[in-house]
This record gives sequence, C-alpha cells and structure tokens, in this order.
Amino acid sequence: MITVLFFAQLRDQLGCESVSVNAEGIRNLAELRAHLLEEHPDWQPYLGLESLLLAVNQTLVKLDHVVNSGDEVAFMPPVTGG
Amino acid sequence: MITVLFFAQLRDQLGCESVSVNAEGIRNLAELRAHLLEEHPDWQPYLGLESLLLAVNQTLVKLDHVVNSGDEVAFMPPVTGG
Amino acid sequence: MNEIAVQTQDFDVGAEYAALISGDTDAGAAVFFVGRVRARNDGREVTGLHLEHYPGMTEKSLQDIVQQAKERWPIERVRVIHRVGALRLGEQIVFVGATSPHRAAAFSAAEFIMDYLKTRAPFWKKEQTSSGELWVEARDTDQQSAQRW
Amino acid sequence: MNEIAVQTQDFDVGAEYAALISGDTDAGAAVFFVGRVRARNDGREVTGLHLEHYPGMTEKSLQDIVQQAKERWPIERVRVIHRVGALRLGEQIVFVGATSPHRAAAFSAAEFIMDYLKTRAPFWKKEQTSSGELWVEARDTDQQSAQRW
Repeated sequence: MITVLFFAQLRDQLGCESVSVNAEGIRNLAELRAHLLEEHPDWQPYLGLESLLLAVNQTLVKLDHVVNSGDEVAFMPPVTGG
Repeated sequence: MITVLFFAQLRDQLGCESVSVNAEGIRNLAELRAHLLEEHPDWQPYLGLESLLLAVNQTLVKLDHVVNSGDEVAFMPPVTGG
Repeated sequence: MNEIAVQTQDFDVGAEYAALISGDTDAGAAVFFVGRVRARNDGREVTGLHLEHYPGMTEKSLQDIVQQAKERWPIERVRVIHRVGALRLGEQIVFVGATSPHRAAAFSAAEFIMDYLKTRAPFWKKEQTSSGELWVEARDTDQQSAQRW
Repeated sequence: MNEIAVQTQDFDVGAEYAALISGDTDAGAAVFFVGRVRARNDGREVTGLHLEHYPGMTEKSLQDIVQQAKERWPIERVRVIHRVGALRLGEQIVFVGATSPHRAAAFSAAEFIMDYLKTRAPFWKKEQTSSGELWVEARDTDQQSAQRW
C-alpha cells in the first residue's frame, strides 16, 4: 500500500486528509495521480494543478518519481511559511 | 585659518594631530596638501598617499574640493570600522 | 542546542543570539532574521494566522536547507526556529541566525535559508482577516528570490 | 530612541530588537547584524582592539548612510550602534538593525548600511596581537562590497 497525504487548502478542497492506495500497477507519481483521479473525477480541478508540490518519503520530487509499496506520498499546495 | 586634522596611523606617522593653516592663496584641498608638503617635505610618504580619505567640514570630498577660511579639513587613512 | 526547532511556543531573540555566539570568538559576524505576523498583507487587514505544517518533513527540509547553506558559505553556527499553530498579530513566526568569520557569508547564509524556507519547507499560513479566513497564496517574488542562489 | 549611537559602553541585542519592533505590526521582517572582536584576523592572533573615530563626523556619516538606505528601501525603523575605545576579544563592536514590511528590503538595507559603514564612516581599528599593536589595513573586498549598491 501507498499512503497518500493532502495538506492545507488541497485537503480542504478534496475534503480528504489521507488515503491508502494499492501500489500494484503504479510505477510513479504521475500514475498514482491518474489512479486517484479515476476514482475521484471531481478532484481534477485541485489534484490536477501543475503548481502542486510533491513529496515521496518527505523529500520534494518531480512527477516522474518512482513510488513503491510502503512509500509516504504527499500532494501539497505551494508553501507559504516564513 | 583652516583647521587640519590627522587621524589614526596617519597621525602617528606625521607625529601631529592637527595644524592651523592660513587660508590665503589656498583654493582647494590639493593646494592645501601642497602647502603642507612644502612646510613638511618629510610628510610626503604619508600625506601624499592616494588612498587617503578627505573630509571638509565632516563630509567626504575629493581633492579638488574648495576650502575656505574657517573650514575643518581632515586627512584620514582608509576606514576600518564595523 | 539543536540547529532546527519547529514549535508552538514563542522564542526569545536575545537568548537565541547569546547561545549562537557563546564561547565562539571566531565568529566575528552574526546575522539574524525575525519574521512576524503583520497587520496588512496584500491589502487585507490581518488579525491572526494559523500555521499548518507537515510534521517530520518540516524538520527534514529545514535541516537540508541548513546543510546546503553550510556547503556554500563558511558558517560557524546556524539556528532556525519556525512556529506552528495559532499566532496573533505581531507575534514572532520565524527566526534564522547565522554566524561566520565573514560578514558577507553570514548575510548570504541567512537570506538563502529564508528564501529556501519560503519556497521549499512545508508550512502553510491561513489568515484570519476582517472578512473571514483564507489560505495565503504563494508569491512569485519568493520563487524569484529563491532562484537567485 | 535615536537611530544612531556612537558609544563606549556595550549594547544589549535583545533589548535593541525589542525596541525596534515595539508597537509596530507593519514590520513583518526584521534583520540584525552584530560584529564582534574575533580571535583571528589575516592570520594574526588578536587579543583586543582600540577603536578610534572622528567625533562628530562619525555620527554625521552614519546618519547619512541611514538616510540613503531609507531612500532605497521601504524601511520602518533603523538602529545603528558603533562602539569606540578599548574592546576585548569577543566583545560586540557594531549593531545594525532594520525592519520593513518586506524581507528582501530589510536584508538589503542592513547589508548596505554595513557595507557603507565599512568604507565611509570614520572609524579605525588598532589591533592588540601577540606580536604587538598595529593599525588594521582596509580591505579591497570591503570596497568591492560597497560598490555593488
């Protein structure tokens, strides 16, 4: 399984904080996102945003980054700390 | 009269902290320096240095700056505060 | 002293400065940044903030940013504190301190850490304003600042 | 609070910071620099300094530098303190603090003030070292730093 986390306004928009996804057949973040959008077509306006930041196991990565079972994945709006 | 001040290592090198100079016939800092060097030829290695900073009435100026009777002139080594 | 702290409680700038220079006579230069909740942001009247973060990744990303700063400049010591949770108007949000033998290195390291923190560390601000709550939008100018380095 | 102080006595960084932000919720960003007597300078072992200045011109030149910073950046408040006289190893020499609504402005103003102070304000350091006293030489890198602005 892959743990997927959503933060800040993205979490509010999806009405969801985290989901567990079966890793089978999912090779990278792009495929993970496609899988989530298949199950939740109404997430497209939010999860489809190019501006989102992506992390795998708490490190920022790009959309082509490999994901494996056991990974912690995060979809995040652009950060606004400091 | 023009009051002339010397600071830091320049003061140590000249062995002099301040002198009063008759302003007559002295139009600018270059002429003031020439006048001082005429009276003290041994000051040339120190007062002749191009790196010296010059101030008239406590404002940094260039060698062609006009001087008048009553002015306070300073010859200073490059500053090293902070 | 840990280099990184993510915490709800406030911090004492004087005490942080004292700890950073304590017993270190090689660091001739110390630079500090403090960010606070300000009254106006993009024309909105702000009365407070809620700061959300990604626990675990926050500390990891700050440590990574500090490490990059140390690789770029001759830094003696660094301290980064970022608060999370509810913050009122005027309260302190973030502290970055860097010491170095060299003034330029201390300035660059502190500004680099802030620029990277602003664009890479997983914190999000939700503003309380006179017309309700809203998530703060990221700024292009922050991206541009981070791309300088 | 005066913006400029030239003094023999030490200063308290925490108190200076508190005064700079007191009652001002528009200044979201505060940047501070502290310069101290460091143990090594150009390979020499330093045990102390004597700081000479040009009384009157010192204050005037610092005020002029602060004025230039205010014309370049949206600064809320500025504070510059420079000590003179005898200073021991590790003691504080100079404090520059600047607050602004904007982070980049506060960083730039503080660094600009330091760069200009280093090349235009009439202070001179005489070092006490293990091999005697000597006047510190000005650095080309300080001139280059000041020419950036």
